[in-house]
This record gives sequence, structure tokens and C-alpha cells, in this order.
Amino acid sequence: MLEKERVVESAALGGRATDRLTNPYVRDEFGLETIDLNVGPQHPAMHGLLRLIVELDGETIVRCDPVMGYLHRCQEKIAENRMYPAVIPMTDRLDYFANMHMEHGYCLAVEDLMGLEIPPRADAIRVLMCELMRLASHMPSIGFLMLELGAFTPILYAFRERERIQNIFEAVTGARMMFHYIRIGGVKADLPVDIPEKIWEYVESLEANFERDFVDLIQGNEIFQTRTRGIGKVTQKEAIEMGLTGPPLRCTGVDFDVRVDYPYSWYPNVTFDVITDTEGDAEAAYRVRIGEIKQSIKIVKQVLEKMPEGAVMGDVPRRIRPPEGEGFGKVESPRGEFAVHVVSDGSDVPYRVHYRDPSFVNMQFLQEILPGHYLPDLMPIMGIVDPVSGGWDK
Amino acid sequence: MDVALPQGDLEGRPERYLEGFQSRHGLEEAEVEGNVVRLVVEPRIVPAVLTTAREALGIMHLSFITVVDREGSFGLTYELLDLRGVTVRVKTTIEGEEPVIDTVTSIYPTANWHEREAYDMFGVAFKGHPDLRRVYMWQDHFDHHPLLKSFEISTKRTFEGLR
Amino acid sequence: MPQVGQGVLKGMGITLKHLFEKKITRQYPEYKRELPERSRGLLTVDMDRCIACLQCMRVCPDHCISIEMQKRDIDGSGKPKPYAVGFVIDDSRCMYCSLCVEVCPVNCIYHTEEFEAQAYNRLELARQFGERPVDPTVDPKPAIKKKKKATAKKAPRTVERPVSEKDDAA
Amino acid sequence: MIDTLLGYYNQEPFRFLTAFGAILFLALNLAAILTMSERKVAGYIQGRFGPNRVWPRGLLQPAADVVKLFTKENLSPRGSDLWIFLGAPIAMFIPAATIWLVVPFAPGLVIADLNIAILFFISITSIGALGVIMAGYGSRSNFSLLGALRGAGQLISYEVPLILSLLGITILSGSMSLVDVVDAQAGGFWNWYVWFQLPMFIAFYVAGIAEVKRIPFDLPEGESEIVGGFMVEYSGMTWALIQASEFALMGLMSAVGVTLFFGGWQPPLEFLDLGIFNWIWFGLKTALIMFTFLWIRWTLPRLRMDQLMDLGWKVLVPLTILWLFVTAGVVLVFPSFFG
Repeated sequence: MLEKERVVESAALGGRATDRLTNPYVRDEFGLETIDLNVGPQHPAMHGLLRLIVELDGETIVRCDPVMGYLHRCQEKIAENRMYPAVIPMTDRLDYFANMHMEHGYCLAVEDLMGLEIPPRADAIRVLMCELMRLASHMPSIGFLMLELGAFTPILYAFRERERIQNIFEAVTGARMMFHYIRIGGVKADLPVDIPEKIWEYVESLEANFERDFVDLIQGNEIFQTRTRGIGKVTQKEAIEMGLTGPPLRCTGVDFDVRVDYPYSWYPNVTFDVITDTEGDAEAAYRVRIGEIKQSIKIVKQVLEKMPEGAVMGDVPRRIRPPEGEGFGKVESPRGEFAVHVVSDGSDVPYRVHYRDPSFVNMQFLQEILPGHYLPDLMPIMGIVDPVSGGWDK
Repeated sequence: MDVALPQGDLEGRPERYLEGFQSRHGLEEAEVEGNVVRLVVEPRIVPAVLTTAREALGIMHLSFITVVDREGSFGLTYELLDLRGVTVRVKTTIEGEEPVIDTVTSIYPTANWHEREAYDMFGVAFKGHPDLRRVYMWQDHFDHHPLLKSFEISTKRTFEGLR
Repeated sequence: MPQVGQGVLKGMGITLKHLFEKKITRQYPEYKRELPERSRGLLTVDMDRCIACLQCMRVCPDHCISIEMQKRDIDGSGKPKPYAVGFVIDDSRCMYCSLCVEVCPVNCIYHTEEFEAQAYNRLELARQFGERPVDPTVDPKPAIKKKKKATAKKAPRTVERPVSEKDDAA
Repeated sequence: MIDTLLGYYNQEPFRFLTAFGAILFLALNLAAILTMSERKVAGYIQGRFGPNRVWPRGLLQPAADVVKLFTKENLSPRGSDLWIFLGAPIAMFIPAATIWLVVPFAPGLVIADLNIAILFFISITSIGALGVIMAGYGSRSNFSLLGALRGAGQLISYEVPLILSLLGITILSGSMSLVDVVDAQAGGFWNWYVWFQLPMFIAFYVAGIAEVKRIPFDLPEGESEIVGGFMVEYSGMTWALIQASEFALMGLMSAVGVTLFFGGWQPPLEFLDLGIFNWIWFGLKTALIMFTFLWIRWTLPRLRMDQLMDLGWKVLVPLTILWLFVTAGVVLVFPSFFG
């Protein structure tokens, strides 16, 4: 599928590492041995409950096999046993770093199924919440990258900012993580009166120390650069073939963004740039995330400025019972394209719900890209994908 | 960019895709709804249709594969994106309790895990798949496919581990 | 690498600045932050207002509410009305989705600001509100049926269940 | 009376016992203080308070930790080489404690004024690699083995720049005794060797961080990829001993660095001389160097193995050799200037 040439390049062994190790004759003749290392599921630096069976030749990875399912709750089966509105709290548990996007995707799918009209204010609030959520997801993901590279401090700065965003979420939705805020046909309640001002204040303060804590502290650091530059490099063709979306795809230079290319909700009313980079390595993914945080701040400000008035809940029947058919929803979650496919049989429980989670799809990348890298390079490469356990395990 | 994505306006592109599909394959049903091209095809020509989509029409991205257990038959939906606003949904129905369909991994390498997931959850066998193992469930000692409608789960209260 | 070391020194300057900044930690058990108005804590029920319509019990996705309902002449009008004899909220299952709060027609079930729910025993987390304890381990209603007609709605049936003797948690 | 006691004290068994007790006391307390200060510094850098629950203001946290660690079970993995496994922490701790023998704390306050003290320091620090290999080999775990191999490679590679960086001092002071080195730097902070030997000091500092296995050179531990490296299987007191030895070694590196480059107990200006209380100056300087260790630890990410080797062999070794020649040439041309 992918060019095998690149896969077997190995700096340590002068290339052809995999050839030497997989050829049984060579293997026996020279007594080469590999060791298997179980990285995870309980590993201090692994994102959630991922288990990677890594075959090592010295420090060079020759094979990597991700094993999933340690957090599998079969969300799709759960959804088939619940009424439509009761699925929303469960979607919060999918990608627990981007709960708003998960709710939004599911609600878009059900609304598509029912043909509902959403009031513009509800749409604007959804966009506002999703962009705040993107901020709250990208900053820890940069922090995790640094944590795995060994610098412990940025993660706490990231979580400090995330806490402040969560405080806003708590005032708006009532919960800090499992919001259950975006509902079929709108949002649960209008923003509290003082919240737009608070969000504005928060965004201003974030802009003030964002450069210092996330760019100056990390980007210029020579050790960070040597660790991430050229690591996990993919070309655009490979990236698209592997189905990457989100920052891992955009860091190669493909400017695909669901918000722009498949516009939904209130996004056509705001202007922002799709951040791309040319390198396609871990550092480029980091730069894309930094750029996206700045764009999200821009979007939040625009939404606050242009917030329309009106109701926040559309004309939704009390008992949601969509007609027979199929609905699709697609949002740009911080990790890529999150798509929901809902099939209805006319009753008030979904017949089938399918989630396309970006973490799950993007993780195929690991299998392809890891052979030939050193074991410590696993960490920046995980940082490119930034998978979330609840996402890939559904 | 060294990858050719469709350029220009959305206007007329779905119709062009539809024409491209219709001129090459016998489709059971085909229509354009807004920016969505909906095709219903026979299961055996799915790889051919997807090859056309990728090679001839330049639709680069396979978004997901959904399987729906319709109790007696399986509906499959392949959602393809051209990354510039047009969605192509290829639908097919496999009859029977033990569904088999040709893999599309050679056309869209990203289908690898989607097909593994479909196999894990529904037991849909993808012929020619390079690595058809379970994704989520146990590799052995587990013969069920949880998302089949015949796999009943208990929603009753349990207090296991209650002291 | 002409400027080698600059980035490292810059980063170290930033961390040095943080060393003297105001700390953001709040010492939790001593300091409790004021919760916003909408925060969703533990559920509680105002039993005086409850009309035993059983809607919360039916809507709860986690089956954490059980109500034992009887017809009783409460207002002395001679006409028996539904009355919630037993009402239990099992916090070990509740996921604070607030669907029950939204569905309640008389606003008798609501979230408090209490959020510290912990116990050594799962049964201790089942909080009883009615005059008679209800066994939270028994399923209050059957699971959602596979064959559900699109229009017909099952009439709310009276829940007649023996009260478990062993349940003494209140 | 006191004279008699001092006379007894100078007799061999008493002297040995006192020195032994003093070293143990110093190394263990230093480890305790360093764990505490590390957590405090980390907390303050990250906008937290660090440990502050154990009275007073969290200062007794190390004592609480010791109590906790004593009550923990000492696990050893099945199939481990038990003697090697249990011997490793001791093999790591003893070198870290022994070198304190030759460090002068104040005028006249040195346990053993060896005339080959620098050689002693070099040879004893090399033993540390042995402990790492023992720990990794004895644990019978893939993670430990990887960590141990990394540790061995790193420690042995960084011995070279560490040794080379000390040679300039030896040339300048004309002695290998640390007491002589300190005496040679008397008379104000402009006489300290750090100014002329700045490249050597940088090399010593970097190699010192690598020797004590701290970020950015903590590859043998590398908790994000190989979990805890060579000490992944240790628990309870054996783990505490490894930690204590690492912290003691860190304090030791700072102390030796101060002695060699910052004039040891010499006050920065002549009139600040405190006589026997000059150990205060020594302590202050050592604490400052140790703080930079902590500060770096909580700012920088970690290097990769090949980059680490590049830094050691391609940057530090040429740098130190070059500066060795410069030093030797200067001393040769202006012999009178450096006395």
C-alpha cells in the first residue's frame, strides 16, 4: 500500500532494517534478535488505554501493532437502546477532550434526519462553544506532546488555561466536562447574561500570555526542535491515503477543513484561515495547532461581536421520533473529521448510530509510520495524532 | 500541493461525478441531492465503483464505512469525500446472514481499520483484506458480533460487586 | 547553529518568571469555589410537590430513579390521585444529564450544589426520599422493547412491587 | 578534658566512625532536602504550591515519605537475579556518598585531604554506571534492560568530557588536591577559575547533569517511553535508595563544581571571610548550582539517545580538548601570571 522503501529506512542500521530482520535466513545467520515491548495499556505516557506491541531492534522500531478495545463501551450499541435525546449525554463520553463537537455532530445528524431548522442564535452559541472547546483541547494536546518529550511544565500551563475555559463551560452548561448542552434542535439554554463579557475577558487574557507560555517556551527550544523536526514525516499523498484529517493532514499542506469545505452550523458567517504547514512532521503539527488556537480566538471574538438575537431552541416536538431514513452529521473536531451516521426506523430509538472518530482513523498512521523510527520518536509521533482513548474505543 | 484536489466552483461538480459513475457502471439507483451524490449499487461492483471514484474522478478520501444490520440483509454505506464540498455515498445491500464483500483496501488504504471494525462488530467478511482481525473485541474465545441485532444486551440493573 | 542555546535560555527565563508569579492552586477541602447557578450536582426531590407522573423515571437513561406509586386520596377530595410512596435516586448510576429535571412538569426534582457523593457501599448512594424505602436494585421498568410501535404508547402502569426487606439504607 | 577527647578523636577508629556517620548523615539529608526542594521548585514554576500539608508548611514531607517507603513491601520480579537486583541500589549509593570524603567544606574542615582527590572523584563516579547496569540486568524486564543499556552508554560517554573538563583546573592549580584548588582561588571572586575556564565549566555542568541522569539527559529513566528505565521494578526502600543516591550525586556534582570553579568555601570578597563559618558560602554556592539543576529539570524536554551521543562526542569532547590546549598554552607562555 505505501511505499515500502521509506518504511524500511532506518538511520541506525543504515537502512533496510526490516529487510534484515524479516528475512529468516539473514536473521538466523547473523543471530539478529528483536525484543517485543508492550507499550501500554497502562503506560505513563500513553494517551489513554492504548496498547502498542512494538518490536524493537536495539532502539529502532521494526514493527508496531496497536491493540485497542481497552475502553470499548460499544457506544453504538448503547445508542441503539436509548431514545434520541438520551444518546447525547453518551456522545459526551466519546472524545472526552472535545465533548461539544461530539454532541454537535450527533445533533446535526438527527436534525438532518428530521429536517429541523435551527435558530441562528443557537447555531452561533454552538459555534462559540465548539471553538472554546477546540481551545480547551488543543492546548492540552500541546502540553501532552511536551510531557511526553520530558518537559513537565507546559502541561500544567495548558491545564490552567483549560480550567478557566471549563469554568466558563460550567457557568453556561452546568457541568465541567460532560456538558449535555447542545440538544436536538438548538441548545439547552441561552447564555447567562454576564457570560459573553467573561468569555471576552478570558480570550483577551489568553491572548496576553499565550505567546509566552505556549510559543516562546516551546517553539524556539533547540531540544524540542531536534526531537520533533523531521519526525513522523508524511507526504500529502500518504496522508490522504491513510485517511488522516485534522491537524495531521493539514500539517502536510492539504488545506482540508470540514468547517470550510463542508460548511455547517454558523461557520459560513465567520471568517478564519485554514492553517496549513508544509513539513508534515511533528513540529509542523505543533505549529498547526498553535495557529488553530489563534484562529479559534478570532472566531470566538467574531461570534461574540455578531451574536444574533432570538430563540435558542427550534420547533422540536416533545417526543423526538424521526421519520424513517438516514441522517448524516459531520463536524471538524480538534482531531479531525468527526462524522455521525444515524439510521432511523421510525421509532423513538435510533436503529443504528455510527460514529466516525478521527482518533480511530488517524491512528492507522502509527502502524505505517513507526517502523524505522527510534523508540523515543514514538512520543512526538503520538503527538501528531493526539488520539483520545474515548474516541478511538467508542 | 502535490495532490490534485478538485478546483473551482461546486456548481455542476456532483452532476459530473454522477455522470462519471453512470457512464462506467450499471447503477441500481443514482441521484444528486444538493452536494451529495447517492449511489445504490450491487455489492459485487463496489470495488469497481470505488476505483472509478478514486482513479477517474479523483475523489481522494474515504470517510467511513457504515454497516446496518437489517435482520436478514446488511446495508453498507461508503462515504467518500472529494475534500472540496461534494460527498459521494455508495450504498449496497448484502443479502444473507453471513455477508461477504470484496475489500477496498487496495483502493483506499484507510479502509483497513474501517473494515476491521465492520468485521468485528457485524461479522462482515471482507474478501482480500490484508489483516482481517478484530479491532475492539477479544481476538479469541469470543464468537459474537456485538452490533448485530441478534446480540441482545441487558439494560437491566445489575449490582455486581455490591458489598 | 549560530544562535544555539537562545531558545533554551528564553524558555528558562519564562519558567523563572513563573516561579515568582501568583499561584493558582486552591486548597480544595478548605477552600470551596462558588458554584455557578446552573451547576448540576446531586439530584434531590421535593416530595410535597411530586405528582408521581413517573416521567423522570421513564426518561432516565441510566434507570437511576425508582418510584413506588399508589393511588391515594391526598387532598381530601374523595378522588384518589397518584402519590409517590417511595422515591429513590441511585447516585451510583446517575450521570447528571438533567433529563429528569427538564421533563418534570412541577419542577419538583432538581439539582443541588452538592457534588461530593462518596460512600463505602454502593447502596449507601441510593438516597430515599419517600415515606417507604424502595429497593434500588430492582429494575423499575423493562428495557426498551425491540418491537416498538411508532404511535401507540403504553399506558403508565401502576408499579406494584414488593418492598425489599433488606433495604435499610435511608 | 576536651584535649583528651580530641586526642581520642584523632585516633583511627573514632575518626573513621565519625567520618562514616557524617557522610551518611550528609548524603541522606541532602537527598531529603533535595526531594523536598525539587517538588517545591516544580510546584512554584508550574503555578502550584508543591507539598504543603505536612507540618510545618510541608517541610516534613520527606520524613513522611520515608515512613511511607519503609512500610512498603520490597518487591522483586519473578526470575530476577536477586543478589544483583538488591545489590544495585547499594552500588549506586556508595559512590554518591563516598566522594564527600574529599570535599572541603570550610578551611580545615575536610575529612580526608587526599592529594589525588580529583582522580578519586573521577574513579568513584565511574562506579555509578555499574549500579545502573546491575539494576537493569537484575530486574529481568525489557524496560529495565533498555534503560540500563542507555544508562551505560550515556554514563561512560560523558565520563570523557567530565574528566577532560577537570584537567584545566589541574594545570592551573598544579595540584590534584581539592584543598589546594580551593586555596589557589583565594582573594575575591575574580580569582575563581570559572572565568578563565568558562567553556570547561559548561562542559563540566552538562556532563554533570548527564552523570546524575537528569532532564534533559534522563534517558536511562525516560519515563515516557521506557517508563522508569533501570528502576522500573524497584519499590519501597530499594527504590528510595536509588532516588537518594541520585539526589546525593546531584548535590555532590554541585559541590564539586563549586569547589573547582567557584572557589569552594572562599568568600566572594575578602572582607566577607567568616573563618570556620565559611561553609555558609560553600552551602550558598552549592544551593545555587543545585537550583539551576532543578530549574533546568522543569523547563526542558529530553534528548534522544543519538542526539545525546552527538552532543557528548561531537561538541563537548572537542570543546574541552581545545580549551585544554588553550589553558596549557597560556600557562606555558605566562607562567608567572598563574603562579
